[in-house]
Parts: sequence; structure tokens; C-alpha cells
Amino acid sequence: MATFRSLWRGFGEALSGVVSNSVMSVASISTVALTLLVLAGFLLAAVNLSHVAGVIESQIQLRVYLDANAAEEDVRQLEAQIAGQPGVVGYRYVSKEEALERLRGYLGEDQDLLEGVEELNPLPASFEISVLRPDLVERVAYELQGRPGVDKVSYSAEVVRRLLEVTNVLRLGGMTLALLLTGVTVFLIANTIRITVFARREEIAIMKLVGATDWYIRWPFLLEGVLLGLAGAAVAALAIAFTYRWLLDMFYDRLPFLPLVTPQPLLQKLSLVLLGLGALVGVVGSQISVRRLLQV
Amino acid sequence: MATFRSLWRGFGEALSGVVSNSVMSVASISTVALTLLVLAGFLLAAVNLSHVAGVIESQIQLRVYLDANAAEEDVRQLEAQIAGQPGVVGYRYVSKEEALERLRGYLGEDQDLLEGVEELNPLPASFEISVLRPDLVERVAYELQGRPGVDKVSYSAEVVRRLLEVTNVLRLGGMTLALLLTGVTVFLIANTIRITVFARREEIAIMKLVGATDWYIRWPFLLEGVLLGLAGAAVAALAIAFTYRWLLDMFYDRLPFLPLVTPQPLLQKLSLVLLGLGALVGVVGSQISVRRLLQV
Amino acid sequence: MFQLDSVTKVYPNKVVALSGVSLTIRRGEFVFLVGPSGAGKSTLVKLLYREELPTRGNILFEGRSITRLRRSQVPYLRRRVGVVFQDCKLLPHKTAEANVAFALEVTGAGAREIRRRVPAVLELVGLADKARAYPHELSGGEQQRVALARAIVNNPAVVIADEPTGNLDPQTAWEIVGLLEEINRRGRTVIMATHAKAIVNAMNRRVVALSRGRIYRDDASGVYDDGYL
Amino acid sequence: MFQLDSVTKVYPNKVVALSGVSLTIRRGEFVFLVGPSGAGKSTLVKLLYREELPTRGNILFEGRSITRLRRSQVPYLRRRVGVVFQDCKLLPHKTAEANVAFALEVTGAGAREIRRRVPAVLELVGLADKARAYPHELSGGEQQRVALARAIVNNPAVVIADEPTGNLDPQTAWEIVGLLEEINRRGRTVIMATHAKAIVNAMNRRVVALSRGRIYRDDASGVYDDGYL
Ligand SMILES: Nc1ncnc2c1ncn2[C@@H]1O[C@H](COP(=O)(O)OP(=O)(O)OP(=O)(O)O)[C@@H](O)[C@H]1O
Ligand SMILES: Nc1ncnc2c1ncn2[C@@H]1O[C@H](COP(=O)(O)OP(=O)(O)OP(=O)(O)O)[C@@H](O)[C@H]1O
Ligand SMILES: [Mg+2]
Ligand SMILES: [Mg+2]
Repeated sequence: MATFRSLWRGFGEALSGVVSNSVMSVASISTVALTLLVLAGFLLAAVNLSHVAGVIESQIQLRVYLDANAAEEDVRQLEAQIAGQPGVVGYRYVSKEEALERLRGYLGEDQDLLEGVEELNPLPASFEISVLRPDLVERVAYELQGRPGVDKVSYSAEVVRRLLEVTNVLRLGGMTLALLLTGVTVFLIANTIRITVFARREEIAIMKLVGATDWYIRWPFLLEGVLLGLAGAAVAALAIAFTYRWLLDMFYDRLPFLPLVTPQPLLQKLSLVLLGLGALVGVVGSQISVRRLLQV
Repeated sequence: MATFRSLWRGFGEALSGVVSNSVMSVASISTVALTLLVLAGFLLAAVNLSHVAGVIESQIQLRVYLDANAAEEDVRQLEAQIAGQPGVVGYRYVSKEEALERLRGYLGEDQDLLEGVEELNPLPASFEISVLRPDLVERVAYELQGRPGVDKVSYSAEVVRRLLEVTNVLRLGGMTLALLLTGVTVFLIANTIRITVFARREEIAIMKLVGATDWYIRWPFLLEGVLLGLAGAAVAALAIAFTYRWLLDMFYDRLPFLPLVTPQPLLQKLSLVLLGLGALVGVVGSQISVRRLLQV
Repeated sequence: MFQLDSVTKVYPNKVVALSGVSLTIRRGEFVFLVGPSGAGKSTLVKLLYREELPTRGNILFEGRSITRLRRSQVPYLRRRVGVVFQDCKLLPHKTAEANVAFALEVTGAGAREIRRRVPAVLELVGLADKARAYPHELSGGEQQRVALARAIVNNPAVVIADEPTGNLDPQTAWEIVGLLEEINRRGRTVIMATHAKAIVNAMNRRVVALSRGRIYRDDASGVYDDGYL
Repeated sequence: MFQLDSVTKVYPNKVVALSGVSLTIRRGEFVFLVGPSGAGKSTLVKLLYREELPTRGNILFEGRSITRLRRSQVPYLRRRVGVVFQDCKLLPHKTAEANVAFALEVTGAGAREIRRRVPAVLELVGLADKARAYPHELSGGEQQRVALARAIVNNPAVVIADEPTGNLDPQTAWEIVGLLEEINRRGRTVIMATHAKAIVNAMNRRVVALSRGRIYRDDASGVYDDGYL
């Protein structure tokens, strides 16, 4: 009973702490909000970058050239085999005619070069295959090599390697930065809450002199830290939600080809992360400094 | 004399303020350092992104195809004219043979298509011209069109347009973000310094009661703010210098083709910016709260 | 109740505030602590509720050593000792009422008990009408009386008052001393550091006189005496 | 020197601390301000150096209205009025010495003058050996004497002392009052709010007695009188 009562007391104390130190509280809350906002913005950017990288990777293809005189039956069997390969996310049949069309596209202004070749059309038909990840390309190529109807399998090993490198660096860099920024955020917020608690060190000293136990003193400060952290996180979550939707609209108008992540499940998860971080940091920040002040 | 003396007094007061409020000072300095570090990291990323975008743009080319039977004299005159165009940053003569080689490169695995064409080599010789900015491409093309020896001038209007859009968005976005982040940094630091000043409101009240003028009270707090700001900025500048050099090394090993900005003049300028921002924010942060406390 | 055995207190800045003080205070006594400014009265008092630890010597409270008390036990010592601090030490963000209630709350007292005892004790020190005022809205003497109310609300075994009448007019001071006497009559130990010569002389109780950190005189029924060094 | 014309002070929480107080204090007077705890002595004093503004009525200092003083002029008023605050109000991060020096520095005094006067005035209040101590390292009475030293170091036209002897033993208290008398003899006005009956009675100076925010008695050579309401 006594414990329950003093838990409850904590809420009143914490609220009145927030109110009666309003200048400090506003400063803490806005620090929490701003730092979390920056963190959230960065996380969203990282998620989107990673998504874009994923889409680019998913466009990684290999090409199976068909024998000029492959039997229709062979082609149909080959198609089934391609569809059955693990890691294949899509494939498409490219006829001889389509291949010629594409070559025209490649050459751009140098079309004249094709004069005389067009009637012959020496280009083979092919299957274009998209695989899930660049590291699967070689495996799939190896599997299809030498099947009936297959002339040869081609893919640009160099391009794949380089793309892999770039996206890996992007992902690794993004994750490292996100982690670092989370650390910075936690530190900044904890700093602010520590200062506000520190500014009340005389109060803590008095409480101790009147016979309060350490835990009795800590509990309201802990709650106060949580309140400040949550308030800041809520502000940040709201702000980022509006901003992200607005940015999506803007990007969609200007760069419609960029494959950005849709807001819904993403923002929800992000809000939870922000609230969790805010609360955590409030607890840690206030407890570290209260502990230190209690030592005295 | 009296003013000079009280200016001087400010330094002592400011230093002893930093020392005697050591917990708060450490918190302020580390907040300044961390936020400026994040800002600096972002600025460096933006500068490099912009640099990379610039390099990509500088690879924007137009191509002047030469008449199959252009006189050597005409070609030499044309070369001089190209070199004289404003906005042209480089050009290169591509012979018929080189053009054929390149086509082979384009086609990759589809080489067989060139059989029989090779002896003829219907490809024309050309000048490849690099211009400073994508928006100059059309002007240069217009100028060279129809000169003696020129068959036609070609460039990919679509690619240029899109590249322009992407790099513009990157630049604009980067600048906006950098500005926003600067704002956030300023706010966070000012907040921290405000809290530390606010925690000393009783001192300020006492100083007023003893007959100190507003300016007399403000001056040491102003200096203290500057000291805190500069200290934090110095820490940030050192940290970012080491980190950037280390990152450059790492990137150079892994992604040697990325054209990153060399550290020297860049880091020097950045340090100045950081120190300036730190000092500014120290002044603003302390003065805002001192002013408010003086109003009472 | 308290036994001090050649206690010496040297502050970090090398000031010797007490040197070789031995003193026994029995349960139910009323003791005045007198002596010139800076004699060491507050220091002695701070040792009793363990705000400070002695540099040398030992202090027993009810037979147990205060100096060797575990950290976690300190709050329970402090609840048995009600203190009126020389500088009041009220919580600035709490009303007079809430300041007094706080000393009860920390002991885990129930809401009903708090509602009953806090107004009663504020009435006792003559501040019923200031219950809702914050410390900065109180006069010097009013703050001192809130501090006294907080010290006694708990019904502690010992009341230690460091200069509790310094900011009070003689009449109010007498009322406060009467209150302490009443508390003492109910069996509580009272220790009062004071400069109020008239009160000390009239009460005719035990007087411990300090000077320069030493006990200069200890009379079972003494008077205030200006003749110390 | 000071002229109060039916001054009323109502605090934001509706407490009427002074109501219709009219009072003239002439240059060179020595005035005791007495009255029970909460009578309004500190409030009256705060009006004189403009820590508080009156709700109604007017206050003149040397013929000029304090209430209508421009904000930028307030520091110059406060430099002419040395105040010993009831709660001392020392700067916590400055030594005793530096606290006293601060009051000189704000007036733009030179380093040489500061070096000369600060030790002298600390000597005067008997604290030469505590010059380097911080306020939290001083006893209650020592803090009060530092506050007094700060109030007089400036050689101000008026010294206002709000309960300057509350934490002092009788002997030290007499020394301090003697100091104020000496200052008064040199032509300065002295206003002292106090509860020290013995001192007021022995000094035989003007006594203004307040009770519940009103002037209850104003005798040119009065005594401390417990007979107020
Ligand atoms: N925290 C401290 N650090 C250093 N010195 C201190 C500290 N507290 C007190 N002193 C010194 O110890 C001596 C005794 O101080 P104490 O407060 O015990 O005196 P006191 O008898 O209570 O005096 P008063 O009647 O003026 O309150 C004084 O000289 C004082 O300056
Ligand atoms: N800032 C304030 N806000 C509200 N009420 C106040 C404030 N300051 C003082 N009071 C009230 O005004 C009345 C007069 O207070 P004041 O401090 O002038 O008394 P005092 O005569 O100095 O008493 P003491 O001898 O106890 O110091 C008291 O009832 C007090 O509670
Ligand atoms: Mg004392
Ligand atoms: Mg008063």
C-alpha cells in the first residue's frame, strides 16, 4: 500500500516538477523534439536510400540468349526452368524484333550504322531475368548454362560487382551513421535533462536531510524525465509525419521515377521508436544525474 | 578607463563562471561540440555530394560529327572554334577507328552483329566536347551547327534534362537541409546555454540588487557564452578533421572512382565556420536568457 | 541519547570547527547550545543528523554509532531527528503546507494522517493562514516557523533547532520556545542552538557553551554568559 | 531623505503587506523598524531600494520619486543605498572577499581602491580571517557579517539593515550595532529592522513600530514594546 501510494505520489510530483520549472522543461522538451526530429529525418532518408538501392539492385539482370534454331518446346521448358530458379523475381521474353528496336535505342543518333543490317537482323531472341540480389546472379547463370535451346548466358560481372559495392557501402554507411546519430541524440537529450535536474540539486539535498530515501527522491525525477522525453518525442513524431507526407508529394511531382517508401507502416513504427527513445533517454538522463547528486 | 577595466573583469568572471559551474559547462560544451559535429558531418557530405554531382555534370558532352569528306583545314578551323566557345571545358577528337572500338564496347556480348560491317566502318569521326554546365549544351550546339566540315551536332536532350533535375534537387535539398540543420544546431546550443544561465537566475537577481547595471551583468555572461561556444566548436573541428581524413582514406580504398573533395582548404574553412557558429550561438543563447532574467 | 566521544571536525579548507568535543545528551533533556558566531554550534548539530561526518572521534545515537551507519540507514536516523535548519532549507517549489507534509510523506504516512496533522502543526506555529504560500512569499520569521513545523510534524524522538528564533520578535520567539518546552515535557529530547540571551536565562535549563570549537562550559541549569574568550 | 506617502503594498497573492503607510525619514537619522513577524518590515524596506514597487502611494528619495524612476536609473539608486538583506543574498560562487568587492566594482571603483577598502571593511566586521571562504563555508553569523560588509563598503548615503543581528551572539551583535552607530555618526542615514529588544531599548533612538501593515507607533526616542496587537 505504502509503495503504491508513493508510486502514485510520483506522478503528482513529476507533473508539478515539469510545471514549476517551466523554462527548463520547455527547453528540455524542445531539445528532445528537435534532436529526435533530426534523427527521424535521417532514419527516413536512410530507409529510402536503402529502398532505392534495393530497387536498383532488383533491376540487376542476366540474359539468356537463345539458339537461333531452338525448338519451341525447348523454349517453353527453359521458361519453366527459369521460373523455378530460387532467387528469380521476374523474367521476360525478348524477341529478335524487340532486340533490334533496343539496339536502335542504344545507338541514338548513330542509327545510320544499322542500314543494311536491319533486313538481316542477326540479333538473337533472349530471356531477361531479374534476380533478388546481385550475389545470386552467378548461381542462376551457372544453372541455366548449357540447357537445351540456350546459346549462351551473359551478365556484366563488373557492373554487378561495382553495384554491390556501392549499395553495400551505402547500407553500411547509413546504418553506422544512424547508430552514431542515435548515440548523439541520446547524449544531447540526457545532457539537457541532466542540467535541469542538476539545477535542482539543492532541492535534492533538502529532501535527503528531511529523511527521504534515495528511491523516494529518484522516482519523481524518473517520471519527470519520462514525461519530458515522451512529450518531446510526441512533438517530433507529429512533425516528422507531416513533413514526410509533404516531401513525398513534392518528390512525386518532381522526380516521379524515384521509388520512395510509402508513409503508412513506416511512420507508425518510427513513432514508436521515437517515443521509446524519448522515454529511455529521459530515464537515463535524469537517473544519472540524480544518482550523482545523491552520492553527496 | 572604467569601461576598459570592466571589459577586462568580464574575462575573469567568465572564466570563473565556466569553472565554478563545471557540470553545466561540461554539458554545454559537449552539446555544442556534438551538435556542431553533426552539422559539420552533414555539410561535408553535402559538399561532396555537390562535388560528385558537378563531376557527373562535367561529363555532359555533346558530339560534333564530321562530314566523311571534310577537308583537314576545315577540321583544324573547327577545332579552334570549339576551343574558343565560352563554357567549353574540354574536347577530344575521336577518329573513325576509335568510334568503332567504342561501339564494340557498347555491344558487349552482342559483337557478332558487327561481322561484315567492320571492314566498311561506316562510323564518322567526331569531336567530343565537355561543357561547364548542362544548361550550356544547347547554346554550344547551336553555335557549331552548320560550320564547314560539320555533318551534324548531337546530344541527348532528355538525359541532360533529367540529370539537371536530379542534381538541382540534390543541391537544393542539400542546401535546405544544411540551413535547417544549422537552425536546429543554433537552437539546441542556445537552449543549453540558456538553461545554464537560467540556473543562475538568483545570482543575477542578487547582482541587480547590489546596484549592477544590466550591461555589467550581461557582459561576463556574454563572454562565458562565447567561451563555451568556442570550446565546443574547437572540439568539433578537431574531431571532424580527423574523421574526414580517415573517411577519405577508407573511401579511397573501397570506392576509388568516387571524386571526393580533398581536405585542405575545405577543413580550414569549415573550422572557421564552426568556430564562428559556436561563438555566435554562445552569445545569442546567453544574451536571450540574461535579457529575460534582467526584465524582472 | 547522543554520546560524542572526543569529536573533531576539520573542514576540507582546513578550518577546525570542533576539536575534541565530548558530550552526553540523555533522553528527555532540554539543552541550549550557546557560543559566539563561528564557535561550532551548527557544525556540532550537523554531526548529530549526519549532514557532516566527524574527522576524528565517534558519535553514538541510542547506543549505535552514527559514523559507521550504512548509507541506506541514514534516512531512518533523520526521521527520528527533527531539525530546524539555521537557513530554513524549505523546498522552493512547494507551499508551506506541502513542505510540512513532505516530512510526513517520506515516512510513508497515510493521506488521512497527513490531512489531519499538517494543519494542526501549522496552527501550532501560528501559520494556519499561510498554508498555501510559497517560501518566497513568506517573511523571514514565517519561513522559520514553517521549518519548525516541518521538524516536529513527525513527532520525532529528538528535535534539534539551530537558531529557531533568530528572525522572530520576542513574543513569537517565546511562543516557539514554549512549544519546544511542551514537546520536551512529552518526553522528547530538545537541543537548541541559540543566541537569545533572555530566553536562555529565563529557562534555567542545561547550557552547553562552545567557543572556538571547544566546550567551554556545561551547566545543568545555566545562564547565557558573555564572559567567554 | 525618504518620504512615503500613504503607501500600500498588495502582493500578487492578495496579501496586503502594507496599507496606507506614511513616513518621513530625514538625512542622518537612525531609525529602528520593529514589529511582529509578518508585520511588513521587510516589505517596507524592499520598497526603499525598489526591489518591490508599491501598489498605491508614492515614495520619494532625496525629493525624487522612486516609483517613477526609469529602469536604467535603478542601479544608481541602489548604489546610494547599502542593504543588508534578511537572507544575506551572497553570491554563492564568490568568496567573502569577492562578494564585498563586487559591490565596489559595479560602481566602477579602481583596483587599487578595492584592494584597500575590502580588507579594511572585512576587518571591521571581524572577518579578516574568512576573506577567502565561500558563503557555504561560513557560519550563519559570518554570512550576515559579510552581507553587512558588502552594504557599507561603498560608503553609501543610507544603510538599510534587515535583521542584521538575527544570527549573532549578543556581544557580536553589539559590535555590529556599534558599527552602524559609527556610520550614522559620520552623517549616514541608518534604517534597521530588528527584533533585538535589548538593543532597541539601550540605544534610545527613533522607533517605528509596524503591526499588520500599519504604523502603530513612531517615537523619536523609543523602546521596544511588546504591547502591540
Ligand atoms: N562547510 C564548511 N566548510 C568550511 N568551513 C566551514 C564550513 N561550515 C562552517 N565552517 C567554519 O567552521 C566554523 C564553525 O561554523 P559553525 O557554522 O559551526 O558556527 P556556528 O557556531 O553555528 O556560528 P553561528 O552562530 O554564526 O551560526 C566557522 O569558522 C565557519 O567558518
Ligand atoms: N513576495 C511575497 N508574496 C506574497 N506575500 C508576501 C511576499 N513577501 C511577503 N509576503 C507577506 O507579506 C507579509 C509581510 O511580510 P514581511 O516580509 O514584510 O514581514 P516582516 O515584517 O519582514 O516579518 P519578519 O520579521 O518575519 O521578517 C507577510 O504576511 C508575508 O507572508
Ligand atoms: Mg550556526
Ligand atoms: Mg522580514
